[in-house]
Amino acid sequence: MADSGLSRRSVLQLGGSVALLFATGACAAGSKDSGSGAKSAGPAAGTLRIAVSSYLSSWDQDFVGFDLTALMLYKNVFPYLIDYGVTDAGGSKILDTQNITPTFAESFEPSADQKVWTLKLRKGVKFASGNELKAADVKWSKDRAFAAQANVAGVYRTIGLTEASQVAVVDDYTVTFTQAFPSALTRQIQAISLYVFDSVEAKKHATADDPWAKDWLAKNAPTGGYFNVTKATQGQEIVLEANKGYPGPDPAKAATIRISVVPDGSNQRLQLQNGDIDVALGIGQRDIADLKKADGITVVSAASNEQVAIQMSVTTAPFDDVDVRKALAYAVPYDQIIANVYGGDARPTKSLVPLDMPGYDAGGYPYTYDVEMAKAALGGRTVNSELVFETDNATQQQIAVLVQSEARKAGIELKLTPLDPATLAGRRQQKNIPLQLTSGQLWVNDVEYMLATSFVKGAALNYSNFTNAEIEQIYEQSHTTVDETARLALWKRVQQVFAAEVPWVIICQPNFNLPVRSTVAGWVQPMDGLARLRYLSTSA
Amino acid sequence: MRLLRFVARRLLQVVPVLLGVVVVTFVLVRVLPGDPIRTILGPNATDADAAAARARFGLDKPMWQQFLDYLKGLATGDFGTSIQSGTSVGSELALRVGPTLELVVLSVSLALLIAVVLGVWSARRADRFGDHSVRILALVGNSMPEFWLGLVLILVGYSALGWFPAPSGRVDPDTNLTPLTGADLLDAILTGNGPAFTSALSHLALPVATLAIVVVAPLLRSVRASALEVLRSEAYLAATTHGLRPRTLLRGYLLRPTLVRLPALAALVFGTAIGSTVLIEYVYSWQGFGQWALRGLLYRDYPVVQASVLLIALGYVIVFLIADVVHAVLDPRVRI
Amino acid sequence: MAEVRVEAGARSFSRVLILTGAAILVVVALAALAAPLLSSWGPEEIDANATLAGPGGAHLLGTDTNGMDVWSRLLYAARLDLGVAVSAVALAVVVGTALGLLAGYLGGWLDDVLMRIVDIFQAFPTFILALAVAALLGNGTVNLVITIAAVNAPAYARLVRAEVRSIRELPFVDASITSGASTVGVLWRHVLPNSLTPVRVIAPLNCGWAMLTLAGLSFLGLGVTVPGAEWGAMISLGSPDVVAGRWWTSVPPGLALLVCVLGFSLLGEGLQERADARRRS
Amino acid sequence: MTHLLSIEDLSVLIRRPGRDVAALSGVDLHVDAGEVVGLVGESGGGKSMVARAIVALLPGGARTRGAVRFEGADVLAMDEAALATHRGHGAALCFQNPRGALSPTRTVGRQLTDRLTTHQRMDKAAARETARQLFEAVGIRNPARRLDAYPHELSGGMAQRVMISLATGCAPGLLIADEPTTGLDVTLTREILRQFRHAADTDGRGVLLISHDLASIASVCDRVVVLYAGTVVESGPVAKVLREPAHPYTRALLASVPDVSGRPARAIGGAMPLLPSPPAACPFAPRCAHATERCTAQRPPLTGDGWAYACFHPQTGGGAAAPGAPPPPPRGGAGRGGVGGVGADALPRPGGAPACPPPPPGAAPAAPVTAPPPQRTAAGRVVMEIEDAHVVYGSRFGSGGHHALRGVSLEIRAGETVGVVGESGCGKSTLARLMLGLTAPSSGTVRLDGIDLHAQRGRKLRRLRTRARLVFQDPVGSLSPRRTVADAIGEPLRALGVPAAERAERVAQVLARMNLDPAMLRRHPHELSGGQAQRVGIARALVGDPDLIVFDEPTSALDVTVQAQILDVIAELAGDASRGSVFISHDLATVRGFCDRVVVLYLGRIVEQGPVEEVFGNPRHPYTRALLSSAPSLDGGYTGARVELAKDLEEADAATGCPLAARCPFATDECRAEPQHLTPYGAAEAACWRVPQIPALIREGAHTRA
Repeated sequence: MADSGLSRRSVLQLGGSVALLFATGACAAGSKDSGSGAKSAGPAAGTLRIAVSSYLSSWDQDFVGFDLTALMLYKNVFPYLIDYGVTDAGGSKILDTQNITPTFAESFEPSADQKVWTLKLRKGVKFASGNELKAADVKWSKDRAFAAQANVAGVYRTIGLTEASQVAVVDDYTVTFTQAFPSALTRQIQAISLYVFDSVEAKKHATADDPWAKDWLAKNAPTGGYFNVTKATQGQEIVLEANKGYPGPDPAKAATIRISVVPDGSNQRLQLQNGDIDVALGIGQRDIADLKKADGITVVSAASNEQVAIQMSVTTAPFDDVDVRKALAYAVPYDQIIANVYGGDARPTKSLVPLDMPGYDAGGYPYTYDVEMAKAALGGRTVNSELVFETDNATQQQIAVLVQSEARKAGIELKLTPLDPATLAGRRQQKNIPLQLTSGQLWVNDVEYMLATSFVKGAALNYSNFTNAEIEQIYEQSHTTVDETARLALWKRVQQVFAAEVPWVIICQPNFNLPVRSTVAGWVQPMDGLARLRYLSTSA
Repeated sequence: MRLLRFVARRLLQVVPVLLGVVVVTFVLVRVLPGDPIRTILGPNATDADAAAARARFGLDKPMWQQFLDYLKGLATGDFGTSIQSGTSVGSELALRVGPTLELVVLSVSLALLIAVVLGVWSARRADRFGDHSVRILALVGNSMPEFWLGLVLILVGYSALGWFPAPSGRVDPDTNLTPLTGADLLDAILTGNGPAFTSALSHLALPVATLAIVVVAPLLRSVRASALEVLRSEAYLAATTHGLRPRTLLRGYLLRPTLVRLPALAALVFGTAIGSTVLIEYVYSWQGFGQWALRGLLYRDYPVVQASVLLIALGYVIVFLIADVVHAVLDPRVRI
Repeated sequence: MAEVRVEAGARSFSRVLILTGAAILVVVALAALAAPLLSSWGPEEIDANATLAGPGGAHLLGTDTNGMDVWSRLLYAARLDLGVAVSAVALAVVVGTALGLLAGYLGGWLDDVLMRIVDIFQAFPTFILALAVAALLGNGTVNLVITIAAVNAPAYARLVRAEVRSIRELPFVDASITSGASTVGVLWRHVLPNSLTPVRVIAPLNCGWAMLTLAGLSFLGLGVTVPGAEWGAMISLGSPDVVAGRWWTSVPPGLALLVCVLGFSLLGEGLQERADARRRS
Repeated sequence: MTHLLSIEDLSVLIRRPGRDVAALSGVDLHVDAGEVVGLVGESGGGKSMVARAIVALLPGGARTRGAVRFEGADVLAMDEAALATHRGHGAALCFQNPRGALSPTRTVGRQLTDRLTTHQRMDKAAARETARQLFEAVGIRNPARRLDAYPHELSGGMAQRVMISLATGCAPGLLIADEPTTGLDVTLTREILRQFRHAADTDGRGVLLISHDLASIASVCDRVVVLYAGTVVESGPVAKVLREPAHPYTRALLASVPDVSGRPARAIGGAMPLLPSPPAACPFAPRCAHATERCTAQRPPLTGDGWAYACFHPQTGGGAAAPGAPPPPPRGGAGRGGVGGVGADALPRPGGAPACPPPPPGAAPAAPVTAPPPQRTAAGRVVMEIEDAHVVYGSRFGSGGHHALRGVSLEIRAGETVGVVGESGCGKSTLARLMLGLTAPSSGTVRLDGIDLHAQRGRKLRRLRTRARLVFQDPVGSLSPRRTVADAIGEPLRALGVPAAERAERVAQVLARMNLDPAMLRRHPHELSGGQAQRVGIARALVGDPDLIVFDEPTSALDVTVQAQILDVIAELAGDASRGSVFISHDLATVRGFCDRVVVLYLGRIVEQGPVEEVFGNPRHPYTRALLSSAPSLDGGYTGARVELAKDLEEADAATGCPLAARCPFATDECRAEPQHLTPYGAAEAACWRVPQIPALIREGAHTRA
C-alpha cells in the first residue's frame, strides 16, 4: 500500500483515526474476527436466520453511534461502492483488507499525482424505489456527510477531503474526489465511507427544518445494497431480501435473511440447538466447546490475529515501575486461561507482535507463568491496583478472575472493576486506568501500523500511555525503510524493547469461532467485524 | 364533573414531584462518570471529532442552558435526540412503551384476577389446608428471582416441552401485524388479525406468567386479609344473620368491600412490576422499555435516561391516580 | 366475640409460619457463619484443574466456569446476601422512620417537603437509582446497602408517617404532653415505640425483597462484582450453563435465594397474621 | 303454651387453647309475641352470646347444651336451609354499632331491599317502595332520598334507625336488639327505644332488648332478665325487678347508677369474673355482702314463677339500693300508675294513659333524698380562667372550619368542682383540651394559675402544663401501650425533673391512695382492666399535686359497677380544697352527684350555668329542661316540666340567632335572628330571653312537637 511518494508517517498516523482498525471488545455482529472455514456451497435460495444481540439504533449511518449491529447491517443494505475482496487464509475465507475492489462502482482510480480520484458508477444499479444509482446520489450523500460533521466527515479529513466542493459530478455515472493531498489510505477510507443514499427518495422527505431528511432516514432503511430490508420490526426482527437489481459481482446467495434480536447468549444457544436460528452471532466463548459436539451444529473456526492483552498504564502507579509490570507478566496464568476460558481454543503467544504478522519474534515476550519469578520481581513488596474490564463481557470477566487469583499469590492485589461503556470511555480519556483488559485485531498486518495505533506517543489505542524514545525513533525510521530485511531487523529490536519494558501482558490469541447450523455455508470472516451476509447460504 | 376535578387537582399536585424527578435526573446523569460522546465515536476519534459531536447534541453549552433547552423541549413534547441513535427519543419511546406496558398490564391484571379469586376463596376457608397451601405457594412464587424463574420457564416451556415459541420476540413477523400502539395483542385486535393475536398470545404466555407469579403474593395476601376482615366484620355478620342468600352476600357484601383497599396496593405492585421488567425483558428478548432504558443508562445516553425516568415516574404517578379514582369509585366513603 | 376457633387456628398457623421462617433463617445464618467449617474451599479459590466440574468428588456441588467451588460460594454468599439485605433494611428503617416521624408529628411545610422528596424517590426507578449510586460512590458492598436502603426508605417514611399521624391523635400522646413532656420526649418515649408496630411486620418481608433486588442488580452486572460470592451473581454467571445441562452452577444459588427469601416471607407473613389477629381481638 | 322464643337451660362453653370460657351456664328465658323483654347485665355477662345463640351464630368451637326453641323448633339443631329461613325471617338481630353493622359500600336502600327480596319475596320495585315506607316508619325524614345514601353519610341516630328497618324488613317474629342506644345522646335514646316498643305493639313481634343500662330500657320493657357471669340471676316483670329487686346483684346494678334526681352512685367492690366452667356456686358470692357459706358451696337455683331469682338470701322489701342504704326515694309525681317505672309515662303504652301533665316546676317535691354535697366554704383562688374563648378547628385553607367553642368564659376556683354537660359535639372535649393547653383558642385567653397558658413556650409551658391534669375518657387508650404503669404515673414528675428515687416514692404513694396493688407498677396498659387503668389515669393526674384536674367523661367507657367505684374515687378527690376540678359528662346524673356548679354547653356556647341544685332543681333554659327530661331514671328523676326537642342534633340547621332555635319548641323569629347571651335568672344564668315565659308556655302545652 505504500507505493507512492507520500510520507509514510502521515499515512500511518492518519490511519490511526480510521474507525474500527482495532475493534475493542466483544460486539454484536461477530467480533470473533478470523478467517472462516467456508466450504463453498452452491448458490442457495433458502431463508437464513441469524440472531444478533441487539437491534440497530438507527438506519442513518451519517448520524449513528458506535453500534456494531447497525454498522454490520449498513454493510449489507447500503450500496457500498467499493469493498474488500475475499482471500483464502489457511483454508478459510477471509476478507482481504489489502485488496479493495469496486463492487457497486465500475472503477475507482487515482490520477497520476494521487490527488484526484475518479469514481465510475456501474450502470443499472437500482434502489428499491426503482431509481437508478447515479452520480447525483453520490454527490448528495457526500454533501450530506460533510453537512453532518459526523462520522464520515471525520474520517475524510484524514485523506484531505474537508469540503463538499471537493466532490464533483462529472456526468451521470462519474464523480471525482479532489483531495488536498495524496494519501495511501484513500482506498481504505473510501471503502468504509462510500455508501450512497437514494437521494431522489430522500429529498422528498426533506423539510426546511430538516434539509437532509434526518428523521426519515433514521427510521427508514437504506436500499440499493446487496440486500433490501423488506421488513423491520423494531427491536425484534429485520428481514433482508437479496437485491435483484444488483448487476455486479458476488450477488447475495441467500434469497432471504431474517435477523432476529436475542440479547441473551444462552437464549441464542437454545434457539440454535432447536434449529430456530441458523447463525448465532452472540454466543459466548463458554458455549463453543459444547456446541462443537452438538448435533446439527458446525462451529466455523479459524486461527486469528486477535490479541487479548492487559494494557498496563506505565504512567500510573504502581505500574510505572517496570518491575511491577514484569511481576504481573509472570503472575498471569496463561495456560490456565487458554484452557479454562477458551477451552484450549486459543494460541499462546510470545510477543506483542501478533503471531501471523511479519516480524513476529518468539523472544518478544519472555514471560511465562511463574509465581516465584513474580515475587522476585516485586522484591517482597505487595502492591494494590485495579483491573478494568467491560461490564457485560463474560470472557474478560473470567480472565480477570483468574488473573486476580494468581496475581494475589504473587503479592499483587487487584480490585476488579467492570465498567459500563460510557464510564470506560470516560476513564480512557482520563488515561488513569492502571490495568485494562483489551481484545482486538489490527486491521493492517504490519508492525509499523501496530506501533502507530498503539505504541507511539498520542496513538489512539495507546492505553498504556507508553512512550519510549527508541520506539519513537524506530517508528520514525520505519517510514523510510522499505527493505524487508531491514524492517524485520527493526521489528526485532522493537520486540526487544517491549520485552524489557513490558507495556502489555499479552495473554493469548484466541481462535475465531462461530457456531452455525450445519446447513449454513459460505461464511467469510470479516476482518472489520462486520459480516458480509452476501456470501452466506443455507441448504435447509 | 367531580371526578374530573379530582383528577385535575391530583395532576396539579404531581407537577412538583415530576419537576423534582426531572431536575434530579438531569443533574444525576450529568454527575455520573462516563462520557456519552466517546461511546458513540469509537476509540479512534480525535478530540475535534468529540467536540463536534458534543456540539451536535448541545452538550457544549453550560448546564443551566442545557436544562432550559431541555425544559423548553419538554414543554413542546420534545424529549431530545438520542445520542446513541441520533433519532428522536420521543419516537423511540413510542415504540418501546407499548410492549412493556402490554407485558406489565397483562401480568398485573392476571395477578389481580388470581389474587381476587384465590384470595376470597382462601379467606372463606381461612386456616384450612387449602388456604394454607395457596398462601405458601404464593409466597414461594414471590420468593423467586424473576430472572431465574424466567430461565426455568424457558427451559421447561420452550426447550423441554416445546409448547411455547422461541423466546426471541413478541409476535411472529409473518403474521404481518400492523403496529398501532406497540402492544401486539391490542394491535391484533384492532386490526382484526387473528393469526397475529394467537402468535402474540403464545409469545406473551411465558413472560406474563413469570411476572404474574412473582407479583401475585402481596396482592393475594391483601385480598385475603381484606376478605377475612370483611367476613369477620359486623356488617357481614349482620347480613349473614339476616339470612341473605350466599350469592347476594358474595356480590353485595363481600366482594366490593374486599376490593376497596386493593387499588393502592395494585398500583404499588404495578410500580414494582415495571422495575422487574428490565430483567424479564432481558431473559425473554422482549424488546421493551426496560432494555432500552438500561442501555441508555449504560451508554449515558442523557436524553434517553431522562425520558425514561420521567416516563417511569409519570407512569407511577398516573397509576396511583388511577388507583385513587378506582378506590373512590369502589368506596363511597372516599371523598374526592 | 370473634370466631374463636378460626382465631385459634390462625394463631397456631402464624406460629408455624414464624417458626418455619425463623428456622430457615437461623439455619442459613449458621451455615453462613460456619462456612469455613463446612467447606474446604475458599469462596474465591480457583481449582485450576476443574472448571465446570460436576457435583461430587472434591467439590460437593461442583465448580463454576471460573473453577470455583459452588458449595463454598453458596455458603459464603449467604453472608453477603443476608448481611446486605438486613443492613440495607435496617438503614432504610432508621432513615425512613426518622423522616416519617418528623413529617408525621410536626406536619406543616416540613411534612409537605419531606413527603414530596419521598414521592420523588419512590417514583425513581430502582435500577437507575442503583446504577447512579454505584457510579457515584463506586462498587462495593456498602454502596449496595445504601442503594437498596435508598430504594426502601421512602416506603418506611410513608408507613411511619401514617402511623404517627394516627398515633398523634391518640389520648396517651395528649396525656404525655399535658404531663409536661417535651416534643422530643413525646416522640421518643411514646410515638416512636408505638409507631414501629407495622414496621416490625414489614421489615422481614422487606429483607426478602431486598435480597431479590440485590440479586437482580448483580444479575444485571450492577451489584456485587466478580469474583464476589453472591447468589444473584452466581445465577447470572451460571445461567448459560443450565442450557448446556450443567444445572449445578445456577440452580443451587437460585434455590438458596428462594429458600432464604421464603424464610423472610414466612416470618413476615406470620408476623402479619399475628398482628392482624391481635388487632382484631 | 309455646312461647315465641324459649331458651331452655342453655349453656355455652367456648374452648380456647389454654383457657375455656363458660359464656352461658344454664340460661332460661322466654319471649312472647308482642312483648318487650329486657336482657341486662354488665359486659361479659353473656348477653351477646344469648343473642347469637338465638340465630345459631355461635363462635366455632363453642359447645352448647340445652335448647333454643323458636316457635317450638330447636334452633341449635336446625339444618342449613332451616337456619337460612330462621335467620332474618324468624329472628333478626339489630347490632350495637349500627355503622359497623351496615355494609359500607352498599347503599342502605339496597341493603334493605336485599332483605325484602330475600325474605318477603318482593320484586325490586315493590321492595323499594316498601323500603321507603319502612324508613318512614322508623322516623327517617326524606326516606326516598335516604335510600340512596351510604352508611357513612348517616348520623348515628339515623344509622340506628336504618338498622332497625333492616331487621324489621326481614319481617321477623322476634327482634333482638343488642345495646341499640349505646353511644347515642339521651334525647335520641328515647326516640330509638320507642321504635322497639312500636314494633312489639303494632306488629306483634317479640322484642329482646339487650342493654347494660337498666334505667334506659326500663321504660319500654314488659319484663327484664338480669344476667351475671352467664347465669340468670333474676327475671320478672319490670315493676317487680326494678322496684323490689330480690337479687343482690340486681340491687347493686341499680345502685351503681347515679340518678339525675340526685341519688349518688353506690359502688360495690370487685368485678365480674370470666368463668372457665359453669359455676358450682353463686357466681356473685365473692362480691355479695350477704353471702354465706351456702352461697359459696352451692349454686342457687332460679326459683319463682313470673318473678324469679337465683339467690339463697333474696333481699325483699323493695328499694333499688344495696342493703344498708337509705330507703329508696319515694316515687315522685302523682298519677304515675304505670307498671314500668318512671319513664313509662313518657311513652304511650297500649292501654296505658298518656303522660299526665307534669306538675309545675318547683311544685312537685324534687325529693332528692340523699343530701346534696355539702356546700363548701367560699371557693379559693382562681386556678383556671377562660375569657371569651373561641376555638375553630380550621380546614387548612381557612374556610369551612368547625367552630367548636364560641365565646366561652369560665372561672374555676380551688376547692370547687364544676360540672360541664351537653350532648356529643357540644364542645365539652374541646373545652377540656383548651384548659390543658392542647388546643389553642382562636381568640380569647386561657389563664392557668393566672398565667396565660397559650403565651408560654418551651420549658416554661411544659412546667405550667403540669399544674393542670386531664383524666381521659378512654382509660386504657390514654396510657402509652409500651410503657409500664410506673412510667405512666411518673411522667409528670419526670418532666418536673424529680429525681428517680423520689419519683418512685411518690408514685407508690399515689398508687396506694388509689387502692392499687404495688405489683401493678410493672404492668403494661393492656394487662389492666378498665377500672384499674382509670385509677392509674387518676393517679397520674394526682401525682404532681396539680391545681386543676379535668375529668373528661372518666366513666363512660366503664361497666356500670366499675363506674360507681371510679365515681367514688373522684368524689373523694373533688373535696380537696387546694385544687379545682372540672367534671365533664354527657350524663347529667353523674354531674349532680358531686359538683358545686354546672355549666350546660350547647354547640360551643354556654346556655346555662349555676349552682348544681339550682340548675337541676329549677332549670331555666329549654335545652337544660330537655336534657333533664330525657335523662333515664329509675328513681323518679327529673320532676320538672318536660320539654322535648324537635329534631336530632345532626339535622338541625345552623341559625344566626340562638343555636337551639331549630330544635326548640318555644323558638320565635326573634330567637332565630338574635344571638342569646347569658342573663342572670336567680342564682343561675341562662342564655335565653324567653326564660320567664317558659313555665307558662309549657302549661299551654306548646311543647308538643313544633
